[in-house]
This record gives sequence, structure tokens and C-alpha cells, in this order.
Amino acid sequence: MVTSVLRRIRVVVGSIGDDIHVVGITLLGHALRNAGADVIQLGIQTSPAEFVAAAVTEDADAVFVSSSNGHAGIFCPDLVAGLREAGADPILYVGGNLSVSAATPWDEVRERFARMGFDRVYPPRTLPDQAVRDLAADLRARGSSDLPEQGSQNV
Amino acid sequence: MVTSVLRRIRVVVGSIGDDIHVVGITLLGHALRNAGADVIQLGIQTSPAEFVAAAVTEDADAVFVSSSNGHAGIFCPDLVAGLREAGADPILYVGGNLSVSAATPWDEVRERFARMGFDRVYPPRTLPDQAVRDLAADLRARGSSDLPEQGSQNV
Amino acid sequence: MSDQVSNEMLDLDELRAQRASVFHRQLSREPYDLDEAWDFARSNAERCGMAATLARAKSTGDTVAIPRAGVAHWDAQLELMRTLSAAGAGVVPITVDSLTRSLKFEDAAKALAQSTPDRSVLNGYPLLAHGVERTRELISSVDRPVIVRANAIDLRLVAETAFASGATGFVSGPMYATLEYSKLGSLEVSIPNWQYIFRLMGEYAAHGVPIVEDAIGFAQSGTCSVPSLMHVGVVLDALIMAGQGVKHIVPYQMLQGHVAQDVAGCLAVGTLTDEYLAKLGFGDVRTYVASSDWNGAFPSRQPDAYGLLAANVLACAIARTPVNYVKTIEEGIGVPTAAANAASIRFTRYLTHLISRQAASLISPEVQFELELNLMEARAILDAVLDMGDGDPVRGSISALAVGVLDIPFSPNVHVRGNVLPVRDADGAVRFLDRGALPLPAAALRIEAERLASRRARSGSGELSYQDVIDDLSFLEFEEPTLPEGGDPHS
Amino acid sequence: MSDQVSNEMLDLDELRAQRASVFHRQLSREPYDLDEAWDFARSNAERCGMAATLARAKSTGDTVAIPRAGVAHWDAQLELMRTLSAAGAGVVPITVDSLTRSLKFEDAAKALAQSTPDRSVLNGYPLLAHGVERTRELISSVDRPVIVRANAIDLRLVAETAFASGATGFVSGPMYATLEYSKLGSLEVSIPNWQYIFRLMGEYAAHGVPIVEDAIGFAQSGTCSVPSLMHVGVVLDALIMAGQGVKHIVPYQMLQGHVAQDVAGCLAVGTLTDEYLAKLGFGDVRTYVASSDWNGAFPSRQPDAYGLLAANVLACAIARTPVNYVKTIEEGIGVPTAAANAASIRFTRYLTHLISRQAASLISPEVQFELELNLMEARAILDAVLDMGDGDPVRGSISALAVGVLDIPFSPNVHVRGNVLPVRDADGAVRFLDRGALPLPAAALRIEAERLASRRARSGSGELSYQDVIDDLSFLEFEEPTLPEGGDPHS
Ligand code: B12
Ligand code: B12
Repeated sequence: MVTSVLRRIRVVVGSIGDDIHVVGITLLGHALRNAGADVIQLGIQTSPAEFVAAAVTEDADAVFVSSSNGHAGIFCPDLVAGLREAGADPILYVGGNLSVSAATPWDEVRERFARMGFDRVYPPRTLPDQAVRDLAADLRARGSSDLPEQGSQNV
Repeated sequence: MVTSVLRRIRVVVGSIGDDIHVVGITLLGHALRNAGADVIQLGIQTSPAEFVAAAVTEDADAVFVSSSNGHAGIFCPDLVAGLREAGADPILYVGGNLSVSAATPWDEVRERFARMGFDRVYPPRTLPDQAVRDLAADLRARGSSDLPEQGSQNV
Repeated sequence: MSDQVSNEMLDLDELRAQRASVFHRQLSREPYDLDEAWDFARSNAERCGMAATLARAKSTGDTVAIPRAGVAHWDAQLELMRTLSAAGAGVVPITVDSLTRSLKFEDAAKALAQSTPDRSVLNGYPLLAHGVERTRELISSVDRPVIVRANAIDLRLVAETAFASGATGFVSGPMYATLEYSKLGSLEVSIPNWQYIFRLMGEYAAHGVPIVEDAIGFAQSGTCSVPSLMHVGVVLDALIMAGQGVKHIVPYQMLQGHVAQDVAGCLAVGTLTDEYLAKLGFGDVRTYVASSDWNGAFPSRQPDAYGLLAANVLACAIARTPVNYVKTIEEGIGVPTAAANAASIRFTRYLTHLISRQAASLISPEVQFELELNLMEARAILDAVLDMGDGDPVRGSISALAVGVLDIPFSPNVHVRGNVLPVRDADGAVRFLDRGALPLPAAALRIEAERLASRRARSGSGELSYQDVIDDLSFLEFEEPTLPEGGDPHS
Repeated sequence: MSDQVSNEMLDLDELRAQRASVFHRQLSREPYDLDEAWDFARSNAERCGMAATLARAKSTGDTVAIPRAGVAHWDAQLELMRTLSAAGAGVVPITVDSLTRSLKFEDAAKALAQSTPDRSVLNGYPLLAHGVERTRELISSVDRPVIVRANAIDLRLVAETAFASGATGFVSGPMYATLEYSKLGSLEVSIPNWQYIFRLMGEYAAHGVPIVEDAIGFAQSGTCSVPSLMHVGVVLDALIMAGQGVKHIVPYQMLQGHVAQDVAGCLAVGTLTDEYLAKLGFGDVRTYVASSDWNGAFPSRQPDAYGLLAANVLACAIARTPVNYVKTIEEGIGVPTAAANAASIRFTRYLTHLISRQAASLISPEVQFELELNLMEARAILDAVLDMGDGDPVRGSISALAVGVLDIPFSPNVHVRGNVLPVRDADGAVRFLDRGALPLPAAALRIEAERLASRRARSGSGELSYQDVIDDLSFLEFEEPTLPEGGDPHS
């Protein structure tokens, strides 16, 4: 069901670092495309530098970083630093499975990535539609005039 | 395998009060008989008064009270009082499943029945052989000269 | 009522007289006003009735999971029922404590007074101590049909109170409650008590309140039993229920951990109950087979208990029984916490959901084999029992029990011969080691013996004995890792 | 070594040269002294070798349960391995972290320095950072054979270190590690890396240290896949292993929750691996089939996860596979706690123990049907692949992948066509929705289509699409109680 909530919005998607989990980013890409976005799918094992390069050259409105293998904490700081250095300021989300142990409290994890500089930090099993809704809202908040009004949202 | 650790020892066995669990006392009876004891099997749903009467008229050396349904705490006080009143002092054991909830700590339960006057209080899943060994030891401690020596135990 | 106990329907005036006398003797009061009770129960059953829930499941191929649960305190009982409903229970239970079951209503009330929401001194809900008004409130506060669970030889006032309070399900019958649950009670004494209850259910049904009754039969509890023998008890209970006008019956299959035999048992008990109900003229009775988790000792370790439940759910899901009575991962420990009970329901529903859709692909030839053996054996015993009563199941049961044509293993009841011994074969299916005086056909005996040969071959002496029966008590325990390389895993 | 990659055995001198170069480049040091390593590894394998454990299980009909587990800190890893051993694991794992797998040895060492026994910054045990001495100590401190688990296109130093440290088992091979685990790697590049490892294993074997190697093939991870296609990958991996002298191979069957199809898969993959090994002249290789718990997304609720494990254990026990790779009840959450891992092993062993003795009675006609379909499809693809390589599985695989005669769904690898789409039929068995260019026989295609008809009939449009494939990702989730009466269970 293709809608146009994210018409003309450019989103970079990929799994960071040594992460090889592909299913989540595949579904995310689909959902974003179904919502009308232009998706730049970087796939698995994407280095922080590759993310930065794509964000800059593709003039991305948003960057979706996925990490499932527990190593987000190792690679994400370089990504955030890289974007800052490049003067890029896309909306920056991270999700997947961000801590190593099943025993780590979620609040601690969210806190850590929020402090790192991510605009939103998603717990495991976040539905793609959730991210689409959030992105639309954040873009509106940033004043992206292209986006349809709140009332016309139909995700 | 019949041994003679408990030769000529008279043991009353039964489930107390409204308890209908029969498997445990059946196995206990077997084990005691195999160890040489004379077993007076009262079966399920035995009232405190019936226990006392059997202990007295059968001149029991020991009384094994079983309760699995959680109501031991309701019926056992009458049994202990009854034995005292009747001037009977058999070795007195209780076992089965003595508390109502899965959340009750065992120490609390043991404490409670020990204070009530039981010589030994057994947790669920006690092996019958354990009780036979304990009884032999307690009888020796009470000076039952009939019993074989420690060394000849072969349970 | 004829003077001799029989399957004849109790006269309505006679029921009235009995009600007056039993309420007077046991509770020193007048019987509940049935017209008033029917009014409440009718609208309650329309809101949330067990018969409707089971009928829907039977027609759609779903399975309704039903836990067991009862605590003394009212608030805790409500909380418990709500937790179980949220976890996916299709019907929620009120398990009655065993003091109340033994008619010690005042002792139960005392124990209730000592209980708090956090600590129950009783092993169930003291139904009489709470009474009709409070229990109506309880039942009205949950969004599921309610079954009251109790077993004893005289549950007349428990049943009266349950039905008047809005329970639309009740458990058990004379065979189970007497022969598996009582030391001294005889069928002569207990059957009339149960007929009173069934007749009352019939009246509720006639006044627009269908009540479901579980026929547990000889669901051998504590040890294993041969399925055909268990079915005989179920069918006899069902015939006695139907005789008094009960219209919704749940034939029970206790699961024993041998999946193919358990599946066959679920199929057989439904077939047999329907067959004999029709034969005796009760063709209008509706049945809903229930599988019920293993009724004997559970392993105490949680993962093991999950494993045992898994084997049971599997059988239930392959047989696609409309009802599944669920035990818990704390069964081997004590009355379960609400959380453990909810987790067990959740587990059961997940696995049922996964397996039941593939049920057809898991029916093995062995299921068919067990099913045929079951039917052959159960019919032989049932026909003999009915013959001994000239077609009357009540008279037949009483006479058959006396001579061992009805007989069960490990009964705590003094009227049972107890010459029958069940034993597991090498695979774990339950067979007759000793059939006592049960009238089994020669063909069945031959098959039973053949199947035991495999275990015989393994046992040292080549002969199976009572010790093997005792060993079977721990069939569902798995104590130590039996690793290929042996050795002590805990070192 | 011939210049073109092939299944020819690597020349020993060539292996020596490669060792020197890879140690130099990746670790700036000389290769490990093999004579010294063999001495240690030989006595260690005699004490506790995986091949012996599996051989014993295969001959007695037992199943060895093997968990996955790795944490950064040495003390925590030892504790973990001991806990798993005590819970009944027959072989204990060292799962290597993924920084090490990507050859970032120094980053892994840094992350190790930040890890404590209570908190692991890494998703596994940094094998190179710990090194041979410490890892020998670790392996010597447990009473079970140890398998080192890692997947990547270049694991040469991981394997070197594992074997020198006393691991007697290793995981994976070129098909899995490249096509399911890498974005850019090609078979041309990765196969030689893996051949190095297999050749090294062959040398260990020749010097008295048998090492077991898991052939995972296309054990489609993350989504489901048609079993025959997964088998093709397993057999190709096995042939490449055998080509370099590996003597003990574990053909893998990833379980997918459809029990009959899973059982058939376990039987088929063993048959096929033995058949093609013999065909290509590797008749002396011993195989031990492993079932492996569902490799895709797990439900996060613990009772549900137990339920999923139950369906998997069931298949493993009915098929009586000698090995079972066990996931955990916390798989859907994060790297499991030791307690959750132990509970999962315990559960698996309990249920395996209960079901495996009744395995024969649970083989349904559907198992036979799936088995035949499996064999027919897998042979067709394998024969085509081998043909394309003139009998050489390495050349065949590379050529076949290029044209889609080898193809897999949902691969993250850029060299894979990805035209194949799997979808579940109405019962949950996995079928081809789109076979891409796979050379399937017409008879098989007809059967696949027939089996999909049932689901097609249920879906609105009558046609199945990519959306159904996506829906299948949640086949093993069961979100809400779907009670017969409907309504919100959480109200
Ligand atoms: C399938 C799987 C694999 C497959 C991957 C196949 C593939 N190529 O994709 C295989 C078997 C190869 C694999 C390997 C490994 N895995 Co893995 N794997 C899983 C598993 C079972 C399912 C993952 C999945 O597909 N989920 C389904 C998709 C749809 O969900 P998702 O990825 O969470 O994505 C959804 C949302 O989270 C959201 N989302 C995701 N990212 C983002 C980002 C943003 C910005 C937003 C808004 C949303 C969003 O979008 C999706 C919408 O549905 C999980 C456990 C589980 N969940 O059950 C473990 C798991 C993720 N794996 C784990 C690990 C440790 C590994 C390994 C390191 C080690 C190992 N076990 O062998 C290796 C990784 C090696 C490496 N280099 O990365 C751990 C990670 C724990 C941690 N975080 O520390 C898990 C949790 C398992 C566990 N319990 O230990 N794995
Ligand atoms: C089988 C069973 C039944 C059968 C009993 C059949 C029968 N006639 O025996 C049926 C289904 C009828 C039944 C009914 C009830 N049961 Co029940 N039953 C069980 C079960 C599953 C197994 C008991 C058993 O046979 N164990 C095997 C034998 C061999 O073990 P044992 O009895 O513990 O005895 C051994 C040792 O403990 C020792 N021992 C026992 N007594 C003594 C005494 C002494 C002095 C010594 C030294 C040793 C000793 O000897 C034996 C040696 O192996 C247990 C749970 C479990 N354990 O898995 C629940 C359980 C005991 N039952 C329970 C309850 C609550 C009931 C009911 C009240 C309610 C209900 N659930 O319907 C009714 C009881 C009604 C009444 N009036 O009493 C609870 C009791 C909890 C509590 N203590 O509060 C349990 C624990 C289940 C639970 N988790 O809720 N039950």
C-alpha cells in the first residue's frame, strides 16, 4: 500500500560496522519506499565512513542506522562524529538490537545513544510503520513544507 | 530387596485430614515393609483421632504422617495434642507437600512443623530410603536394642 | 425414585425434597430460590457461557485452554482469574478448597479468615464461606465463562452454590470422585449424590442455563493407566449424567506422555462417549473432548516441566481437542503462582497454535493402531458392565465393581479390588501388566503382551513385576544428563 | 594449487606458504608451530574430542545438545562453559565475537579491555586477543569437547588459533559464510580461504587430531527456505571440505517449525551428504546430522520461545539426529544469560529424552512425502551444479551462482541473484513461490504448486505475493490470544 507521507524524502538505510543482519533493513527499506520515500539502501556491513559519504552525496533528509549484533556502541560514535565533521545534519535514527546482553535495561541503552547524538533510539521489534510515522512528524517539526498536513496522514 | 534394618519395628502410616493423595503413602508403606517393619497402613483421609487411636492400640514405635494437599497445618496440631493427651510418644515424622503456595520458603515450613512437635519434617520428593535410614538412626538414638548395629546397615 | 439406585431420572418432587433436607442438614437453611437463581444465571450464561464457548471451538477446530486455580481470598481469586484470562485462558476456573469439599464449611470459613490476598491458608476458594452473592460478584467481574472445580462424593451444596452464582461449568462425577478420591465412599452412596447434581443441572438447562459437566471417569491420577480403562469410566460417568438430563458433556483424556497413544485416546474417548450416549437414547447430548495434562507427579525443575507440558500439548494439538486442561510449570512444587499459571497457559496456546494447523501431517499409523486397540478394549468392558446391569449403567457399575469386571489400579478406595496393574512398554505406551478380572478380548490381550515383550526383553529377569510399575512412576522424570560419554556432569 | 579455483587438494607446500603469508599480514608474526600444536591437540582430543562424542551418539541413537555461547571476558567464558556442561551440553561452544571475525583483532582487544566478567562489550569471545595459551587453559578447564563458532569469509587465523588451542569442532564453510554472511565477498575469493582451513584440518586429522566441521550450507538465516535448497548448500560445502581432507562432517538442518517437513529434512540431508560424498570418492568421511533450532526471529516472550523450541526439539527427536544445536528462550531478546542458556539445554534434553524413545511411532506418511520431494529437488539442483563444473563442485558452484542455477532468497550478498522466493503453505511447510532459475523437475514443481493451492485459496486475491513472503516472517510469532469468542483479552 503505497502512500505519499514521505514523498520526495531521501533516506539512507544500512546495517553498521560488522553487522550482517539483513532482514530488518530490508523491511525498513520496503516500508519507507511504500511511504513514498527515496531509499538509498546501503545493505549490511556498512562502515561509518560509508554512511557519512552517502548522507552527504545523496543529500539525505534522514539516516536510518540499524545494528543487531550488539556492536552498535562500537561503531556509532564514529558515524556521529563523521556527520558533524562533514557538516551534515540529517535526522538520525538508530534501531535494531543495541545492547549486548539480554540483561541490559533498555533505559540505559536509550540514554546512551541519545547522548551520542541520535534523534531517536528504537528498541528491538519496532514496527517499520512506527518509524515512518515518527519521520513524518520530525520532518514537519523541522519545517519540511513538502510534507502533507497532519490531517492527511494515512499510514 | 527385603532387609531387616527395621525388624519388628511398628510404624503407622497415613495421609492426614482431608488429604486424598495415595501414591506417596503407598510407596512409603512398601519401603518400610521392605526394610522389615510392620506397617499399619491407614490410607488416605485419616483423621487426627484415627492416627492417635492407631498409635496407641498398635503400640507404634513411629508414626509417619503424610500430607500433600496443603492442609497439614490445619490438621497436624490436633494430632500432636492427641498423642500427648494419650501419653503416647512415638517417633513422629511428617512429609509430603506441607505448604500451600509454591512461593513459601521451605525453611519457614520446616520451622513451623518442628515447633509443632514433629521429630523430623520432610520436604517434597523425599526418597523413602531416606526416611528408613533416619528412622533406624533415631531408633538407635532412643536405644532400641533390637536394631542391628550401625555397621550392618545396608539400605 | 425407585429404591434401588438406577439410571432412572430423579423425580422432580423427589429432587425438591432432597434439596430441602440437604440444605437443612448441611447448612441449616432453606434451599436457594431456583427461580431467582435461574434469572441471574440465564443472563450471566448469555453474557459468558461455557457451552457456547466450547461449541464454537468445536466447530472451528480451535482449542480452549483452561487452567486450574483457586485461592482463599476473594480479591486474590479475582486477580488470579483476570491474569489467566489475559494470558489466554478461554474459560477461567474457581478451584474449591478441600475442606469445603469435605463439607467442613465452618473450618473453611475459619481458614479463610486467616488468609490474606498474599497468603492462602486453603488450597482453594472456599465457595460456601464466600457464598452466592460474593461469588456472583466475582463471576460477573471476569470476561470469561467460569467453571467450578471440585471433587468429592457429596458436592450437592457446592454445586448448588456454583450454579446459583453463575458457574456454567462443573467437574467430575461418581466414578472419579468416588473411586479415585475417597477412601470409604461407595458408588451406592455417591451416585445418588451426583444424580442430584446432574438433575439440578438438567433443570438449569431446561430453564435456559446450559451447564457443562466434565466426565473424568477413571482418569487415573497419580499413576498411569491404560487408556481404554480410563475411557470406560468416562463413558459410565457420561451415561449417568445424561440420565439426569445433562446436555453438555466433556469426555476427558488424561495425557500420559506417549504422544501417539495420547492422540488415539483423545479420538477414542470422543467416539466411545458419543457411541454409548446414542446407544442408550441420549443422542441429543453434545460432547467436547478435553485433553488434560498429565495428572501424576511432575518434575520440579521448570525447564523439565515445560518439556512435559510440551509432550502433552503436542498430543492435544494433533488430536485437535476442543478443550485442553492445562497444568503448570510449578505443578511439581506447590499451588502455582499466578505468573507461573499464566506462563503455562501462554506456552500451551503458542504451541497449540503452531502444531494444530499441521495436525493432519502428524497422524502416524501408530495412532490408528492405538485407536483400534482402545476401542476394542473399552467396548468389551463397557458391554460387560452394561450387561451386568441389564442395560442400566448405574446398576451395571455397582455390580461390576464388586466382582472386578470394573477395576482400577492404585485406587485409594476400599471398595476397589485393585488387581489391575498398568505398566509402560519400551516406548512408554501404557499396557496391562495384570488385567485382573477385566473382560478383555483375547485379541487385545495378545496385542498387549506383544507390545510388552520389548520391555520384557530389556529387563534383567525377562519378567516384569510390581517393581517395574513403581519404576514407571518416574517415567516422566529425567534426572541426570545421560550424556553419551557418561561421567558426572556436575563436576 | 592450480590457478583456477577448484576442488583439488591444496598442495602442502602451498599451504605452508599461505600460512606464512597470512600470519605475517594479519598478525605480523610467524605461523604457529604445528608439531607443537599437534602434540597438545592430540592429547586434548583424546581427553575430550568432539568426533568421538558424536560417533558414540550416532551409534547409540542419542542426541548431543550443543548450545551457542560466547562472552568477552575469560573468567565469564569459563563460568559459562561450565554452567552449560552441567546443564547437559554434550559439547560446549566458544562463539567468537564479530570484530574478530572481521579481522579487527586490535579493536576486539580494546573492547575486551573494556569488558568485565559481568559486562561484555563484545558479542563473543575475542579468540585472537586471548590467544593460544589462555584458550588452551580455558579448553583444558572444561570436561566437554569444545567447538569454536564463527562465520566470515576469512577465518584462517581464527581456525589456526582454535585448532592450536584444542578446539575439536569448527563451524561453517564457504556457502554459508559467503552467501548468507557477507555483502561483497565472492565464492572465488572465499573458497580458497576456506580450503586453507579445511586443508589444515586435514593435516590435524592426519596427525591424530580429528576435527569436526559443520556444513551449514544455505541454512537460510533470518527467513525460511525450502529444505531441498538448503541441502544443496550443505552438500556443496561438504564436498569442498572433503576435497581438502576433512573426515568428520556435520550436515545441518535448520528447523523451521513445520515438524513433518523438518523431520524429513533431517533425514534427507544425511542421505544426500553421504550419497554425494560417496559419488565423488569421499566414502571414508563420517557424517553426523545436526538439527538446528530455527535461525530466524524468535518470539520475545519466554513461554512462546519455549513453545518454538518445543516444536524444534520434536523434529530433532523424531528424526533422532545425533546432534542438536540449541538456541535459547532469550534468543529474541539479546545474548542470553548463562541461566537462560542452561535452562534451554535442560528443556531440550528433557523433551528429547521423552520423545526420542517413541520416535518410530511418530513418523507419519507426510514425513515420507516430504522426504521424497526433498531428495528429488536437491538431486536435480546438485546434479546441474556439478555438471556445470564438469564434476567439480567448486567450479560448479561458482558458475551456477552466476547464472542462478544456484540461488537463494534474502541473501545480503551482492553476487546472489535473489530471484528465488520461499513461502509457507497453509500448514506452514515451506514451498517455492518463485523458483527463479533453479533447475527443478516438472514433477516437483507440480507438487509445490499443489501444496500452495491451499494457502492461495485462503488469500483474498487468490494469488500469493511478496507480501505473503513478508507475512511469513512472523509465522512463528503468536501475538494475541485468538480466543474462540474473540474480544480483547487484556481488558
Ligand atoms: C536471523 C538472525 C541472524 C542471522 C542473520 C541473517 C541475515 N543475514 O540477516 C544469522 C544467523 C546469520 C545471525 C548471525 C549473528 N547474530 Co543474529 N540473530 C538473528 C535473529 C534470530 C533474528 C534477526 C531478524 O532477522 N529479525 C527480524 C527483523 C525483522 O527484525 P529486526 O532486525 O529487529 O528489525 C526490525 C526492527 O527492529 C526495526 N529496525 C531494525 N533496525 C532499525 C533501525 C531503525 C533506525 C529503525 C527505526 C528501526 C529498525 O525494523 C525491523 C522491523 O520489523 C536475532 C534474534 C531474534 N530477534 O530473534 C539474532 C541476534 C540479533 N543475533 C545476535 C548475534 C550476537 C549474532 C552473531 C554476532 C553471533 C551469532 N549468534 O552467531 C552473528 C552476527 C555476526 C555479525 N557479523 O553481525 C544477537 C544480538 C545480540 C546483541 N544485540 O548483542 C541476537 C539478538 C540473538 C541473541 N539472542 O543472541 N543472526
Ligand atoms: C497426583 C496428584 C493428585 C491426584 C491424587 C491421586 C491420588 N489419589 O493419589 C489428584 C488429581 C486426585 C489430586 C488432587 C488434589 N491435589 Co494433587 N497432586 C498430585 C501430584 C501431581 C502428584 C502427587 C504424587 O502422586 N506424587 C508422587 C509421590 C510418589 O510423591 P509424594 O506424594 O510427594 O511422596 C513422596 C515423598 O514426598 C515422601 N513422603 C510423602 N509423605 C511423606 C511423609 C513422611 C513422614 C515421609 C518421611 C516421607 C513422605 O514419600 C514419597 C516417596 O517418593 C502433585 C504435584 C506433583 N508432585 O507433581 C499434586 C499436588 C500435591 N496436589 C495439590 C492439590 C492442591 C490438590 C487438590 C487440593 C486440588 C486439586 N489440584 O484438584 C486435590 C486434593 C483434594 C484433597 N481432598 O486432598 C497440590 C498441593 C499443593 C499444596 N501443598 O498446597 C499439588 C502440589 C499440585 C499443585 N502444584 O498445586 N492430586
